[in-house]
Amino acid sequence: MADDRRKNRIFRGSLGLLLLSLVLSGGCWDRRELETLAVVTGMGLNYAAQGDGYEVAFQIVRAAQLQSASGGAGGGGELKPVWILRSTGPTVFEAVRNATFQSSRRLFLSHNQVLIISEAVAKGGLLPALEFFVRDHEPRNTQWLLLTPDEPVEILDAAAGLERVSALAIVDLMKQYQLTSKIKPVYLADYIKTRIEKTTANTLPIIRIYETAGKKELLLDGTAILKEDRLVGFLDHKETRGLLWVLGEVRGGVITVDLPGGGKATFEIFDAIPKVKVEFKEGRVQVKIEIKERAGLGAQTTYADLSTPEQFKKLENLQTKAIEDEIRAALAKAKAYKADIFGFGEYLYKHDHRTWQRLQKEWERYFVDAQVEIKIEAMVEELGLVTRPATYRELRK
Amino acid sequence: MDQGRISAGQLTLLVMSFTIGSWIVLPTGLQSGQNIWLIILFGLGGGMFFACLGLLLYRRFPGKNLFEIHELVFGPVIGKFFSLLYLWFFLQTGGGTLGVFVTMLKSTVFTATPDLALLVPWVIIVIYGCRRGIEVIARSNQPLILATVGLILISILLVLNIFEADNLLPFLDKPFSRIAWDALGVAVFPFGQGVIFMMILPRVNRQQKVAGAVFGGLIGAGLVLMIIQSLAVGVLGKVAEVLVFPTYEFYRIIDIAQVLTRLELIPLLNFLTMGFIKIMLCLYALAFGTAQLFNLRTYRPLAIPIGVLLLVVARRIFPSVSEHMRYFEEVQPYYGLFFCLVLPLITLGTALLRGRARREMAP
Amino acid sequence: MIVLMILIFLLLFLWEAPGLMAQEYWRELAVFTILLIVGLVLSLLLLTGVKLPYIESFWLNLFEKIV
Amino acid sequence: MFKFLWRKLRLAHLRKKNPLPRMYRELSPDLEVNLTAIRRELGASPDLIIRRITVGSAPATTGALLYIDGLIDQQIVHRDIISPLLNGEKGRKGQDSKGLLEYLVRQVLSVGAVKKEPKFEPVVQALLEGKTVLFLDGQAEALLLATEGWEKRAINEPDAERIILGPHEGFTENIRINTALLRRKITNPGLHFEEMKLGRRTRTTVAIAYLKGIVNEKLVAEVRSRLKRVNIDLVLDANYLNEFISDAPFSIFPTVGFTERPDVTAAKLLEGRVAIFVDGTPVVSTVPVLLVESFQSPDDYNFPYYYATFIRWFRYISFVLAVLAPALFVALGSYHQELIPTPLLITIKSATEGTPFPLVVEMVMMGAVFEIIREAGVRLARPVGQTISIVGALVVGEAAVTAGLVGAPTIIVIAITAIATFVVPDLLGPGIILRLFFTILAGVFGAYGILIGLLFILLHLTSLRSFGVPYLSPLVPLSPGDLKDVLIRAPIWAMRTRPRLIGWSQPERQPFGFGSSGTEEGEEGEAEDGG
Repeated sequence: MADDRRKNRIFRGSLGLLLLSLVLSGGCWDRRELETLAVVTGMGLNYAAQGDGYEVAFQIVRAAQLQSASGGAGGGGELKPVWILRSTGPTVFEAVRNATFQSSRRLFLSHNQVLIISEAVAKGGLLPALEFFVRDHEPRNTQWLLLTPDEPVEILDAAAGLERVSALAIVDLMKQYQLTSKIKPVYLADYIKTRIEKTTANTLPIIRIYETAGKKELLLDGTAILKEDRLVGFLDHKETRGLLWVLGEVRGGVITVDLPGGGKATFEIFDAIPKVKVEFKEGRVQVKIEIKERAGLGAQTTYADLSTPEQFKKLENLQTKAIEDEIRAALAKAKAYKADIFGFGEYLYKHDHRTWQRLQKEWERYFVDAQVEIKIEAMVEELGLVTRPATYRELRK
Repeated sequence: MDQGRISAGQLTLLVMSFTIGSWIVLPTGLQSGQNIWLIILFGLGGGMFFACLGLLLYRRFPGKNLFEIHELVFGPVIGKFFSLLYLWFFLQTGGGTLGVFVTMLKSTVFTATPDLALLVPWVIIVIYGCRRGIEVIARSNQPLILATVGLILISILLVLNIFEADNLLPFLDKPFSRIAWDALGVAVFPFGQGVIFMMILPRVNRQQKVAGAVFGGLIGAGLVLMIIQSLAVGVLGKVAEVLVFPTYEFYRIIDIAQVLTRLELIPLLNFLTMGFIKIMLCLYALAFGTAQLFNLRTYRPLAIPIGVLLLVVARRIFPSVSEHMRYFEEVQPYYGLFFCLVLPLITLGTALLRGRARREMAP
Repeated sequence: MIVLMILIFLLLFLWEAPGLMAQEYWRELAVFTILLIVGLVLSLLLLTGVKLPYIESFWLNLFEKIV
Repeated sequence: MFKFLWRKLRLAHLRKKNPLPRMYRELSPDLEVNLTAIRRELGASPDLIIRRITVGSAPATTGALLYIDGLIDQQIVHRDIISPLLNGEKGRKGQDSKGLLEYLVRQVLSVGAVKKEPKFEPVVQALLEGKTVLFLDGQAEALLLATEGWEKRAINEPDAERIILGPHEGFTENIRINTALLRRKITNPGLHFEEMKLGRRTRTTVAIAYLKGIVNEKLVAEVRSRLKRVNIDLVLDANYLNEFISDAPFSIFPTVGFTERPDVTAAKLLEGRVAIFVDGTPVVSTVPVLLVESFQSPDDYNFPYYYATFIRWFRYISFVLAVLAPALFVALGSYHQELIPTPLLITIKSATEGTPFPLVVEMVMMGAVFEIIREAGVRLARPVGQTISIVGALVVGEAAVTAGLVGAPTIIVIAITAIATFVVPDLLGPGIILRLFFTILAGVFGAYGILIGLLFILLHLTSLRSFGVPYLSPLVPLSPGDLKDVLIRAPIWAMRTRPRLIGWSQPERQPFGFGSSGTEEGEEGEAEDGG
C-alpha cells in the first residue's frame, strides 16, 4: 500500500513536471535585460515645431561612459556620458514610442528624474502633456517638474557643473533647496495633487541656462505660477520664500536685514512653523497667518556688538519685518495674478466645506479680496562661534 | 472528507486574510474619498450584523456547515438548490478575486505577459494548497497575515513624513445617503463575503470560541483596511479618487533618504498573499461543497477541475476595471445582500418556523 | 493549440484518475470527470474565441433592464 | 501501472528462490562437524583462526577456539582464554564433559561476557561480530566469549559540526563507544537503549535511545515500529535508515535530524526526542526534527545569550540570502529594474554592458561552476582541494568577467551566496536545490515567480510533519512559549520548559531563574539545549 502510494507520487511528480515545463516553456514575456535598456534620466516636453503635437526630448545615460570616468583617456573616442534624443508625435505617449525609430534600445522611463517643461506647453495647459506620465505604469510620480524659458533639450544637454548628467544634477539642486528655501521643488505627484483641488493654483520652479566662460550652465531662477493648469506669472526668489513661509516648507536658508546704524546682518533660519487659519466673516475671507521662526546670527558687516539681549530684541524685530515683507510680496503677486497659490481655498474646504461650497464659484474674487493678518514671532537663538566681532572693547565699569 | 482541525485563533486569522483579500488594493467606495475610514467603519458594522445572522444559524445547527444546514432545513432537493446558489456565489467570489489579481499584475508590473501565464501557476499552487486541507491552509495563512499586518504597520512609519492628516478632512462633505450606499457596498464586499466561513466553522476544534473568533477576525480586518486606506488618502489626497490602485500608488511616492524608496512590492505582496488565501478558501469551499452536494467521500480530486473552472471564470468575469468598478457600484450591494442577508434570513426563518420537530430530527 | 489544450486536460485526468480507481471511488471519479469535461468545453470555447458573456457585465445588464 | 505490478511479482519470486541463510540450525555435539560447518559457511577465509586445544587431562577433552583475526583483542584471547584453559586445567581430573562448560565459565575463563549458544546461526554471527567461540567435543553448545577489539578511530571533533567553545568530542564508528559517550553525558537511569539488528545481510546493530520519563512513549513505539518495518539489504550509514523512516520521503527537507555530537544528542534526548544509533557510523539520527533545529548550533548555548541570539539571526539571514539572493538579483536585473535605485542601476548596467547571456543563464551557469568547484574541493585531497578553490574562484571568475562573458555583479552575488550557503550546513542540500528552483522561477516570472515559489514552499513546509510534529513548529502553528529558542536564544535559566509539542509529557525543565539547584529536575536542566 505504502509502496503503491509512493509509486503513485512518482507518477504524479513526473506529470507535474511535464505540466510545469509546459507553463515555463512559454515564459519570459516581460523580461528585459539590463543591456537592452536605454535608461532615461531626464525628459523635456515642448510643442512640436511643425504641426500639432509634442516634441519630447530624452536624456539617456551611457552607463559605461559614466563609470569609466577616469579622465585623461581623452581623445576623440570618448563619448559623452549622455545621449540626447528628440522625437515628436501627436501625444506624448506616441512621441515616446516614436523615439524607437532612433534608439536601438528600449527607452526605460522608470528612472526618469526630471521633466523639463517649456513655457509654451505650460501656457497651453500642462495636464494633457503630463497625463501620460501619471497613467503609464513605467514613469514614477516622484519626478521633479521644472519649467524653462529655454528649449528643454538645451537644459538636458547642458554641462552640469560637477556632475556629468544634468538631470542628476538637477535632482541634487532640488534636494538642497532648504539651504536657501528660495525654490519650491515640485514632484509630479505634488502637481497632480494640487491640480485636482478646485481652487489652488500650481507653482513650478524655473530653470534656465546662462553662459559663463563659453559654457552653458544651469541656474534655478524663481517660480512660475500656473492657474488652472496654465502659466500666468512668475515669482522671484524673495516671493518664492514668501510662499514657502506660509506653506511651512521653509526648512533653512538665510535672511539678510539692514541694521539701523548701517551695515547688514544675515541670519540662518533653523526652522519655521506656520499656523494658517482661514475664515469667512463679514462677507470677507479672513486669513490669519502665524509663524514661529527660529534663527541664528550667521554674519554681520558692522563692528557693533550684537550679542546683548537688547540687540537681540531689535534683531528679532528686524527679522519679523523682513519675513512679513516676503510674505506680503508673495501675497501681492498672487493677488495680482488672482491665483491662490497658498491653498487658502483648500483650507477653507477642509475645515468648513459648507462655506466653501458657497464661495468656490467665485473664489477668485474672494481671494483677491481676502484680508490677511500676519503675525510673526522670530527668535534669534544662536551666535555662532564668536560673541562679537574681534574688536577691542573698553572694560565695563 | 477533511479531518483537519483548526484552532479558533487560526480561524480569526483566516477571517482577517479573507476579508482583506483583494479589497486592499482595489477598494470600492473610494469615491467618498477622505471619508473612507468612516465607510469602512460602517461597513464593518454591517459585516458584523451579517456575521451575527450566520452565527445564529450556526448555533441552531452546531457542527453543521452551510450545505448540511440547507438540507436539514429544506430537505434534500430545495436544500441542494440553495447550496447550488451558494456554489455559484463562491465561484464568482473566487473568480472575481483571481480576475482582479490578474488585472492588477497586468496593469502594474507584467504588462506584456498573457493572462494565462500569470493565472496558471497561481491556480496550480492554489489547487496544491486546497488539496492539503483546511489545516494546511490555516497554518500557511499564519505567517502570511503576520507579514501583511507587519508590513502595514511598518508603512505607517514609512509615510510619516508625507502623510497629511489634513487630507482626511473635511468630515462628511457628501450627503449621508451617498455614504450609506458606499458603506453598504463595503459591508457586502468584503465583509459580507465571509459567509463562506459557514463552510469552515465545523472544522474549528473549540466550538464555543467560534463567534469570538469570527468577530475578532472581522474587526482586525476592518482595522487593517482602515489604516491602509487612510494612509493612502492621507498621502495622495484627492488624487486617490482618480487612481485605480491607490494603495499601490502611494507606496510609489515613499522616498526616505533615497534608501527606502520604490517600495511598490509591499502592496503587491500584501495583495497577492491575501488574495492567495482568499482564492484558496473559495476553492476549498467550492470543492468541499460540491463533494457534499454529490455525497462524495473526498473532495480532493475535485480541486483540479474546479480550479480550472475558477480560471475560466477569472478570464470572463469583467472586461475592464471600469466595468468592474461600475458593477461594484451598482449591482454588487444588492447581489451580495441576497447571499449574506436574504438567503440566511430565509433559512433561519424556515428553521424557526419548522421549529422543534426539525431540530430534534437533526442529529 | 486545441490539441495542446486537450492534451493538458488528458494529463489532468491521468493525474487524478488512477488513484481514484485504485481506491474504487467511482462516484468521485464520475463527478471529477464531468467537471473536468465542463472545464475543457469552456476552455475550448474561450480558446476558439466564442464570446462567452462576462459575468459581471451580464449582471449589470440584467440589473439595468430590471430597474 | 502494469510494468510496476510485474516488477513487484518478480521481486516476490526472487525472495522465494533465495531464502535467508539457514537460521536456527542446531549445533552438533561432534566438534569436527561443527568446524566443517563453520568452514563451509565462511569459506576459506584466511582471517578465520581455528586454534585447537585440549582441556583437562584425565579425560582430556578436545576443543577448538575460533575467532576472526583483526576483530578480536589478541591480549584478551591470550591472557584470559588460552592461557587459563591450557595452564589452569592440567591438574583437574574427573570432570565429566557435561559439566565442563559450566565449570569453565565459572572458574576458568576470565573474560567478561560469556554466553552459551546451542544454535548454529548465532554462533556464526557472533564470530563475525568479533567474539571468540569455544567448541568442545561432545558438547552441542558453544561458548561465545566477548573479546571484541579492533582498531578504531580515536574520539575527535566531527568535521561537519565544528564549534569554538564547548566539548570537542564526536561520535565514532563504534556503537558501543557512542552509547558510552552518551551515558557519560546523561548519568541517569532513565537513559534506555533498545537494540536491534537491521539489514538482512549486514546485520547492523541499531540502537534506539531515549530518556524514560521525559520521552513520549508513543513516539518510542512509533520509532520502533517504523524501524521494524525497514526491510533492507545493508545499512552502512544512518541515512540508509532515515530514508526509510522519514515522514516525507519525497521532500527535499530533512524530516529526520542528524548529528555527530554527543552533547547535541544528549540535549535532544532531554527535550523528549528519540535518538537512533547505527553501528559503523558516527552519525546519530534524532527524531522528531524541526526546521528551526537546523539553525541551532551547539555554540549558541556555549556563548552568552545576547551574542548567540545575534549570531543566530545572522544564520537565518544567511540562509535566506543563500536561497534567494541569485533569484532576487535575476528578478531585479531582468524584470524590475524600476525597483533599483538609479545610481545603483547605472553602476550595475555599466558592469553588465555587453554580456551576451540573459541574467538567468549567467546566474545558473556560474552557480553550476561554483558547485563543480565545491564538489572537486571536497573530494580531492585537502592541499589539492584548496588549490582548486583558489584557481576556480579567482581565475575562472576573474577571467569570465574580463572576457565579458558574465557581469561582475553576477560573480559577486554568486560568491556571497556560496559563502552564505555554508553557514547552515544542515540545509546545504535543500539550500542548493531551492536556490536553483527560485533562480529559474525568477528568470521566468520575476518577483512573481519568486512569490509563487515561496508560497509553494510555505504550503509544502506547513504540510510536513516529522513523527507527528508539525515541521515548522513552533513558528507555524505558533506556540509563543517555544520562541525562546527560535527568535532569540533566551538565557539558559529562562528556558524552563521543553518544546511544547515534543516534550509535553514532562514540560518543566527547572524552576525559573537562578534558584537553588538541588532537585533532580534542576540538574537535568544543566545540560545545554540542542533543540
